[in-house]
Amino acid sequence: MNENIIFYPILVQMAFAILLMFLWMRVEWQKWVSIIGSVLNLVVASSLFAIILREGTTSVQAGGWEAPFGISFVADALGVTMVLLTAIVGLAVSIYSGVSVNRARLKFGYFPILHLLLLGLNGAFLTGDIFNLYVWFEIIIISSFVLLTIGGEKAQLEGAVKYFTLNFLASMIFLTAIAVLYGLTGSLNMADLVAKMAAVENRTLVQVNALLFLIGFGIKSALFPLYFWLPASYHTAPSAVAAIFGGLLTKVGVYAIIRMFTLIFEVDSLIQIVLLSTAVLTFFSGAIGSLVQNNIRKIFSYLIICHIGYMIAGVGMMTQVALAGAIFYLIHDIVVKTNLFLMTGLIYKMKGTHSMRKLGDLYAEYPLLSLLFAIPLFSLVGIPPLSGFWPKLSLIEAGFDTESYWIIGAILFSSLLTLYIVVKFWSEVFWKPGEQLPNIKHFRYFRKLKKRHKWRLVAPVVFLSLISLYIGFGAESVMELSNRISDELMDPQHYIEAVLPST
Amino acid sequence: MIDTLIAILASIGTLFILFAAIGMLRMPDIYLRLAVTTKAATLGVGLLLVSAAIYFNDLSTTTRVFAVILFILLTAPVSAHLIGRAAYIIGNKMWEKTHTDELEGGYEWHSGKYGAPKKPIDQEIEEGED
Amino acid sequence: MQNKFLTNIFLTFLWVALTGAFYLSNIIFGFVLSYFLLWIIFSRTPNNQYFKFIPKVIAFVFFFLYELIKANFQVAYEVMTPHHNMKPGIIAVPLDVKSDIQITLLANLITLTPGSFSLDVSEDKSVMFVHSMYIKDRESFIAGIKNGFEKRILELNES
Amino acid sequence: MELILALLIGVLYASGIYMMLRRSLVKLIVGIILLGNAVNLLIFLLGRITKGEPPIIPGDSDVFLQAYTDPLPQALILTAIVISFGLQSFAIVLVKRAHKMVKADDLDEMNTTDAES
Amino acid sequence: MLIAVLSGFIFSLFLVVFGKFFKGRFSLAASILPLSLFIYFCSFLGPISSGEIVSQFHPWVPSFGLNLSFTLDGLSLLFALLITGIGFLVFVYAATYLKEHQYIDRFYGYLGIFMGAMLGLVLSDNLLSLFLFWELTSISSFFLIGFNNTSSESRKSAVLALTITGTGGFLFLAGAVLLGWVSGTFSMTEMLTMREALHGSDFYLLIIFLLMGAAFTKSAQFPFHFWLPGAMKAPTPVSAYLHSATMVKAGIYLLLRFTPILGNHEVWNTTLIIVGGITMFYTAFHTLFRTDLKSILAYSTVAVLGLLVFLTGLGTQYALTAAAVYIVVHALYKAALFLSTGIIDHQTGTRDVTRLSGLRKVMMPVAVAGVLAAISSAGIPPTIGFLGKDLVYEATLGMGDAAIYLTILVLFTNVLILYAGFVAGIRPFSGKLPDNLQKIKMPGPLLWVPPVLLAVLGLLLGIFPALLDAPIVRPVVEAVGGDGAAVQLKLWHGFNTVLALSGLTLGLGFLLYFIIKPSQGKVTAMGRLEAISPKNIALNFGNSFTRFSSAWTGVFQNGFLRNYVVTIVLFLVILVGYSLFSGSEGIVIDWRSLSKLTFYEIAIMSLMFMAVLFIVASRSRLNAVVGMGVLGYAICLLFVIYSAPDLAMTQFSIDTLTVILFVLVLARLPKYLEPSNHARKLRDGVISGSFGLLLALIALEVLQEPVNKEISEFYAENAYVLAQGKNVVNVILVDFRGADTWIEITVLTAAALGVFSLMKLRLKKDERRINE
Amino acid sequence: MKTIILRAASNYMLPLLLVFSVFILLRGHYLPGGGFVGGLVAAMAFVLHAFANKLETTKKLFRMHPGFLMPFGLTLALLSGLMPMIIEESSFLTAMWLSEALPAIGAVGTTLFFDIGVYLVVVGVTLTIIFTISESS
Amino acid sequence: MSLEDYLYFVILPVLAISVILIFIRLLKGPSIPDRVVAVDLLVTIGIGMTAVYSILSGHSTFLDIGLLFGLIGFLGTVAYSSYLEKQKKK
Ligand code: NA
Ligand code: NA
Repeated sequence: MNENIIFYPILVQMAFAILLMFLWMRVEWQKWVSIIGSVLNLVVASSLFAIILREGTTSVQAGGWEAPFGISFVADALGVTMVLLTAIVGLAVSIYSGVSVNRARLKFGYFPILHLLLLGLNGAFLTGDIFNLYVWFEIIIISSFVLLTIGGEKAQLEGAVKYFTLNFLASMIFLTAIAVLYGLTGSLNMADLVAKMAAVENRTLVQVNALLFLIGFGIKSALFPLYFWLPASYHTAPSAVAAIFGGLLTKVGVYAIIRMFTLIFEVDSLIQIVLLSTAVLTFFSGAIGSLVQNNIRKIFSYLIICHIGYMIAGVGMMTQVALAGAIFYLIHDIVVKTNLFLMTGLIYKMKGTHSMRKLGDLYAEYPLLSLLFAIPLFSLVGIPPLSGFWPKLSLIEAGFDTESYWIIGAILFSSLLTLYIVVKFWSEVFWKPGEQLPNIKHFRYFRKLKKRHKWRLVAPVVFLSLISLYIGFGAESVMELSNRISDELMDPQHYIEAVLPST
Repeated sequence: MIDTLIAILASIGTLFILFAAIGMLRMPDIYLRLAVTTKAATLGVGLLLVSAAIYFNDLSTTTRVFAVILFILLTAPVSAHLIGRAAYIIGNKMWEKTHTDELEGGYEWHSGKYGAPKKPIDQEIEEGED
Repeated sequence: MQNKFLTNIFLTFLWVALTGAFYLSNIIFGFVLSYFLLWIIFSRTPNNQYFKFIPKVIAFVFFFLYELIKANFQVAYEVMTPHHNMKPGIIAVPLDVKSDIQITLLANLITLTPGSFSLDVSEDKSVMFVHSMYIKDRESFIAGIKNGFEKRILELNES
Repeated sequence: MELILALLIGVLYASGIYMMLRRSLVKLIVGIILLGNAVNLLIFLLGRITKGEPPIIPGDSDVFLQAYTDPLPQALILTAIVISFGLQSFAIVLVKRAHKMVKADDLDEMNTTDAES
Repeated sequence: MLIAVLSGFIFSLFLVVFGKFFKGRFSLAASILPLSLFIYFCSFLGPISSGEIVSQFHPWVPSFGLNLSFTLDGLSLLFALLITGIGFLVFVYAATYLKEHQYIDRFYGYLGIFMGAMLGLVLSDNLLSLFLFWELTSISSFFLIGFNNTSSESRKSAVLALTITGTGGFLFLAGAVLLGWVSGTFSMTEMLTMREALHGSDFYLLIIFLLMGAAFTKSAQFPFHFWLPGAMKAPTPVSAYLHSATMVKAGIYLLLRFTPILGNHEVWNTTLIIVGGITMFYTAFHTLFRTDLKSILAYSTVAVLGLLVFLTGLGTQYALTAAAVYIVVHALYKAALFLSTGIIDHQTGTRDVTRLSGLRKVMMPVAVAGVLAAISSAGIPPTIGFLGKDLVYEATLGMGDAAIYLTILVLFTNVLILYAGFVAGIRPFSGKLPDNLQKIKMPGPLLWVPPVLLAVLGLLLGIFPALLDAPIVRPVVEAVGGDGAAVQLKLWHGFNTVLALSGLTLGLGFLLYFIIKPSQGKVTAMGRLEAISPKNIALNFGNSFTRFSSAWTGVFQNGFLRNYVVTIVLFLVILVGYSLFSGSEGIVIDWRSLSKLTFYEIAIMSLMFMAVLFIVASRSRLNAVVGMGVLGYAICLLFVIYSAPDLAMTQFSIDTLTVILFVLVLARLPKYLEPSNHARKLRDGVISGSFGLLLALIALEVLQEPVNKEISEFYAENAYVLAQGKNVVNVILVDFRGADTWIEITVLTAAALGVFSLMKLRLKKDERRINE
Repeated sequence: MKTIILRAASNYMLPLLLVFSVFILLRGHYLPGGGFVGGLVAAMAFVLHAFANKLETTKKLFRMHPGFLMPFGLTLALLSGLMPMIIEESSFLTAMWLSEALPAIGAVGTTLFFDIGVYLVVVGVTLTIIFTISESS
Repeated sequence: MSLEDYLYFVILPVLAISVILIFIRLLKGPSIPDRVVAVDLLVTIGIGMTAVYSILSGHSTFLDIGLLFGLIGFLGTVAYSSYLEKQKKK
C-alpha cells in the first residue's frame, strides 16, 4: 500500500477548490465540477476507509520528514470514518446546492469555498499534528465565515458577527493551548506528545492545558455554556450551508475533544466532572431551547446543541462502551443533522416560510416526501431501530457501568424532549392545515421547479435517508466499526506505533 | 580607527534623531514639527545606516544601506508633504506667529471641491468624528 | 525605448547590488527579471518617459547631502534654544519646472534643506506652496529657490 | 525579562477581551487584533526566548556554531500572524458590512437573530 | 414467526408504493393478512396447550445483544390471537367504515405496521426487541390517533399520547438496559433462571420502577391515564383495536411477562395493587360523568386496565387466572362495544348518548351485539364476563386481611363498569327512536358482523368455558409462573360469597343504571374539577416548563454578544483558575530562572504597555488605529532584539497592511461610542484582568518547566544538510512544516474570496426574501 | 489622492519595490525573507501605486483580476507537492532538488516553487482584499 | 570602552529616549496628523535602531529589516494622509 493515499482526500478537495476558483463566475460549470469533485472524493474516501479498516492505522509524513519532525498525517479508523462521512455529506450538499442556493451566491464563490470547507474537514480528520490541526481548523472556520455571510443579508451579517467573534475566541484559546503545550513538551506531533506529555512533571499544568483545549474545542462543539454562536447564526445561512454546518462543524470540535482526551490528555476526575456536567447542561439547554422556537431551523439548531451532549457524555465516561456509543452517535448525528437541514430547505422551497406556525399541510400535499422526511426526523428521536436509538443503548449501559445515573437521566430527558419536539414538529408542519403560500416575487416554489431540479433537491435527502436507514438497520456493522474505533482510541499504542515506528 | 569613525557617525546621527524627537515635543504646530523632524530624522538615520555600512564593509551590505538611504531620501519628504497637506486640508491650526498663508483658499480655487476652513476643525476631528 | 533600457540597466544594477553577487549569470538574471517587471508594469501605460533622469538623480542626492547637514544644524539650534525665533509662513512659489518628476525632485529638495518644506503643488503645476520657518522677505525666499534648486534641476534636464 | 513579557502578554489578553466586551463594533475588531497579538507573543515566550543568533546558518557553515534562537516557534508565529491577518481583514469587512446593513453602531442593537420567533 | 411479524411491515411498504390503487375491494382483501396470521397462530394452540414453547432465533445486532428471538408461550399466544383475530375483524370493519376516506391506504398502512409491531412485541423473547416493537406500537398509534390530522384536537391528542407513552418508552429503555446490565442477558427466558439474583440486586427497585413506568404509561394507569380518552380522537376501528383490545394491554403484557422474573416481591405487588386499584376506581367513577359513548368506553377501558394491573399485583393463582380470563373477556366485549358505537356514529353522526335511543328498530343486529357485549361486561351469566368477574372476586377474597377492602373496591368498580357497559351497549338501542333518527339506514353486514361475532363469541365461551380453559388460560397462567391447573373455569361454583357478590354487583349496577342518566349537566359538573385532574396538572406543568424553557433560553441566548463573551471568559477563568490554584504543585516561580532585563527591553515593553493603554483609553477610532500601529511596530522591535528577523519583517508588513485596511474602511465604520457605565467597565475590567493575569501566571509557570528542544535542534542541524536552506525559519515554513504553509495560504485565499463576495455581492431586492 | 509629488514618487517606487520583493522571495531560503514577506512587499507596491494614482490605473497593470493569482499560486504550491509524489513516489510535499545550485538564487528545488506559490497567493490575496475594499468605499 | 559598549550604553539609550519623547507626542496629539508624524518618526528611528542593532549583533541581515521598514513604513503614512483627506471631503 502506498501511504500517500492518505493525502488523496485532501488533494482531491484542494484540486477541485482550485479548479472551481479558475471557473470563477461560471456557475453552470461549477455546479457539475463540484459534483464530480464530490463523487471523486467519495470514491477516494471509501477506498481509504476500506484500506485502513483492512490494514489498520497508517501514517504518512508530509515532506518525507520522519515523525516527530515533519507533519504526520494519520489515518486511523476514526479519522477515515470521519473523512467518509464528510465525503457523504459533501456529495449530498454539493448536489443540493446547485439548485437550492441562489444564483447570485453561486456566482460569488460559493462552490470554491464549499470545497475549501470540505478540504479543511478532511485535513482536520487526518492530521496527526496539533498545530497543523489548528491550521485546518482555521480553513474550516474561515470557509464557514464566508459561507455564512455570502449574500450579505442583514440577518446573516448579524449572526455572522457573533459567529465570527466567538469562533475567533475559540481559535485563540486553542492557539493559547498549543502555546502552553509546546512550552511544556517542545513537540507538536500528537503521537510524540503521548509520551512527552506524560513525562511532564507538573501535572497541574497538564490539567490546565487540557482544560484550555477543552474550552477551545468546547466552543466549537457548542457545549454549554459556550454554544451561543450557534443559535445566533445557523438559521441565517442558506439551507445547504446550514446543512453542512449542522452536520459537520460542531462535530469537528467533538472529534478534536475525542482525539485530545484519548491520546494526549487523560480524563481525570476534574475533567470528568466538567465533561459530564457540561454534557448534562448541554442536553438540557439544547432541548429546552429547541422547545420554545418557532423557526424550524432554530429548532434544529438547538437540537444540534442538545445532541452534542451524547458525544460529550460518552467522552466524559471514557469507557470502551461509552466511547463506542459516542462514536456511533457521532456517525448517526452527522448524517441526520445534515439531512434535517436539507429537509428544512426543501420545506422552505415548498412553502416559502420557516415559521412553524405558518407551515402546514405538507403531508397532504407531498405524502411520499413527508414519509421520506419522517426518516431523519424519527431517526433523530431514536425510535428503534432507527439510527439514533443504538448509541443510546451504549451510553445508558456506560452510565450504569460508571454509575453516572444523572447522565442516564439527562439522556432520557433529552430523548423525551426530542421526541416531543419532533412529534410537535410533525403535527404542526405536516399535519396542520397550512396557511396560504406567501406570494414572493420570483420565488420558484418547489412545485414549479423542473423535474430534474426537483430531483437534485430530493436526491440528497433520499441518499442521506438511505444511509440513516442503513445505520439503523445495519447497526451491527456500524457498531462493529464504533467498537473498533473505540478500542483503538482506548489503546493508542497502535496510533503511536503507526507514527513513530521506532518506539 | 574605523570603530572611532563609526562611533562618531553614530553619535551625530543619534544626536540628530534626539533633536528631532525634542523638536517633535517643542515645536508649536504640526507644520513646524514636520519641518524639523523630516530633516533631522532623515539625516540621523542616514548616518546610523552609514556607520553600519562601514562596520560590515562589504559591497552587498553597502549597496543595501545606500538603497535604504536613497529610499528614505525619496520618501521622507513625500511623507512630510502628505501629512502637511492633509493637516492643512483638515484645517489644522497654525502657530499664532505664522504670518503669511498664501495657500489659504488654495484648495478651493484649485479643485473647487473643498474650501479652506474658516474655523479650526482640529477639535472636531479629534472629538467629533468618533 | 531608450528610457526603458536605462531603467532596466539601473534595476539590473540594483539587483546585483542587493544580492551582492557579481556573476554573469546573476547579472543576466537581474536583467531578465527587471525587464520582465518593467514589461508587466509599463506595457499598459503610454507615458513611460520618467526614467531618463534616474542616474542624474543619484548624483543629485550626493550633492545635497551638504545642504541637508546644514539644515540639521539649524534645526538643532532652533530646537535647543529656549525661545522660538521663527517667523513661519506658507509661500506660493511659481514653478518653471514642468514635469512631475522635476517637481517632485524640487519638492523633496526643498523639504530636505534648511527651514522649509513643500506642502503641496497646485493642480495645474504652476505653483508650489512652501512652508518655511523663517520668512523675512517673500521675494528673496522665492528667488532663493528659483535660482538654487530649480535652476539646477532644469540644467539636469537639458544635459 | 520573562516576567515583564508575561505580564505584557497578560495585559494584551486582558485588553483584547476588554475591548471585545465594549459595545462598539470597531472596538470589537481592535479587541480581536489585540488578542491575536497576545497569542503570538505567548507562543514566542513559551517557546523560550533565548538571546542568540537569529536562526540563520552562517554563510560559510553548514550548521550553527553559536547559540541560536528556537526557529520553530518563529515559524509557528509566522503562520499564526498570517492567518490572523486573513481573519482580521475579513472581520473588518464584516463589521463594515454589518454596520451598513444593520444600521447599528452598537453591538447591543444586533440581537434580532437570537430573538425567539 | 419472523415472517408473521414482518408481514405487517411489508404490507405497509407495499401500500406506500401501490397505495393509489388501494380502494374499494382491495381494502377488504387486505383482511386476508390478519386472517391468515390468525389461522397460523391457531395452529399453535395444540402444541402450546400441551406445554410446548416454540422459539425462533434470528441474529440482528449481536453487538448490542439485540436479536430477533421469538418465543411463543401461552401468554404470547393469547395476545397473538387477540391481535390477529380482532385485527381481522377490524380490517374487515374498516374497509366499509372508511370506504369514502381519501387516505384509506395510509390507514391500512399504519394498521399493518401496528399489527406487525404488536406481534413482535408479544413474541419477542429479547427484551430489546420487545422494546423496539413497543416503541413502534407507540409511533403507529400516534399516526392513527392523528389520522384526522386536520382536526387540531386529533393532533393534540396524538402528540399527548405519544409524549406520555414515549416517556414510558424511555423509562423502559433505561429499565431494559439496566436489567440486561444486571443480568448479563437480554433474553427473558434466561432471566427466568435469575429470579433470585435479580430480587437480591441493588437495582431491583430501580428496575421495577422503570419497567412499571413503562407499563403504567402504556396501559394508561393513574395518573397517566388521561392520554387514552384523548386517543379516542382516532377513528373508531383504531379505538377498538389499539386502545382497548391490544396496544393498551401491552403494559399488562409486560407486567405479566415479568411476574415470574420480578414479581412476588412486596414492593412489586403493593405498587401494582395500589396503582391498579386507584386507576380502576377513579376512571370507572368518571364514566358516570360522560355522555360521549367513546369517552365512556375509554374510561371503562382504563378501569379494566386498572383491574388487570390490580390482579397482576395480587399475583395469586386466582388473580392470574382472573387476569388471563379478563383479558379475553374485555377484548371481546369492549371491541364489540367500540365497533357498535362506531356503527352508531357512522350512521347517525353522533355519539352523544343523551341523543340516542331506540336504535334497535333500525339496526337490530348491532343492538344484539351491543346488548350481548353489555351483559358480558356486566358479568351476567352465561357470558364469559360472569366467569371473569367471579374469578376476580375469588382473587380478592383470597387476600387475607386486606380481602374485605380489596373486595369492596372491586365491587364498586364492577358496578361502575356494568353501568358503563349498559350505557354504551344498551341505552342507544332501548327506548323510543327519536324522529330525527327515523331515517337511519341499516348498515351493511361488513360493519355489523364483526361486533356480533365478538359478542356472540363472548356468550359462547361463557357457555363452554372449557374452550378457553385448557387451550388458552392454562398456558397463560403457566407462562406467568402460576399453576395452570389450579383453577378450573366453570360457570357454576355453587352458592357462595362470590355468587352473592355477583348478585350484589348486578343489583347495584342496575340501580345505578336506572337512577343515573347521563346528562350534559354532569359533564359540566365534572368539568369544574378538571383543574385538579392529572391531565390538567400535567398540561400546566408542561406550560410552566415551556415558560421556564423560554426564560432559561432567554437568559443564556440573550442576544448580547458581550454577554456571550463574558460567559465564556468567566467559564474559562473559573475552571482553569480552579485547576491552577488547586493543583498539588502550587504556584511557584523561581525568579532566578528568568533572564535579566536590559534597558532597551524595558523601553520597548514600556512602549508596548503605553500603546495598549493608549488603545484602550482612546476615544477616537483613528487614534486606536494609530495605537495599534505603534504596538505592532514595538512587537516588531521585540522580534528584532530576540533574533527573529523573519517575524519582524512579517509582523511589520502585516501591521502596515492592517493599518491600510482600517484606513480604507474606517470612514465607513461605525462611530466609536462608549455608552457603558463605570460599573460595567469596572466589571469588564475585573473579568478581563483576571483572564489576563491567569494567562500570565500560566505562562510563568510553564517557563519553570524543563524544556525539550529535540525537534528544534533537528531542524537547526538539518536545515542545510538535508533541506539545503540556511534560514531555518523559512526551511521550516516551506519544507519541514510545508503542509502548514500550504493550508495557510489556502486560508488566506478563502479570506480574500470572502472579502470579495462580502463586498461585491448585493442580492437584489427580490432575491433577498428567498434566503437560499 | 491628487498629489503630483506622490504620484511621481510612487511610479519610481513600484518597480523598486517589486524588485525588492523578488529579492526577498528568492533569498528566503538563506536569509530572512521568503514568499510571505516578498508577496506582501509586492502587494504593497501596487497598493502604493493605487493610493497615488486611481485604482483603475493600477488595475490596468494587470491583465486579469489579481485575484486569479490565488488559484495560480495554489496550483504552483500543489504541483510542487505533487511532483515528488508522481516522479519519485515519495511523500507529498517532499522536496526535490536540482543537482546543481544556481548562482544568486542558490539550490533550486520544489520548495522554491512552493515559495513562489506562496508569493503569488499572498500578492493575490492582499490585492484582492485591498482593491475590493477601495472600490466599494 | 569598545564600540559595542558605546553603542549599547550610549547610542541605544539615547535612541530609546528619543522614542519615548516621540511617544509622548503621540499620546499628547493633539491632532491626528501630529500622531501620524509621530508614528512616521517612530518607524524612522526604528530603522536607526535596527542599524545599530545589526552592528551590535554582527548580523547585516538586520539591515534588511531596516530596508523593509523604510519601504513599507512609508505606506502607513500615505494611508493615514489619504484617510484624513477623505474624512474632510465627506
Ligand atoms: Na488517554
Ligand atoms: Na521567510
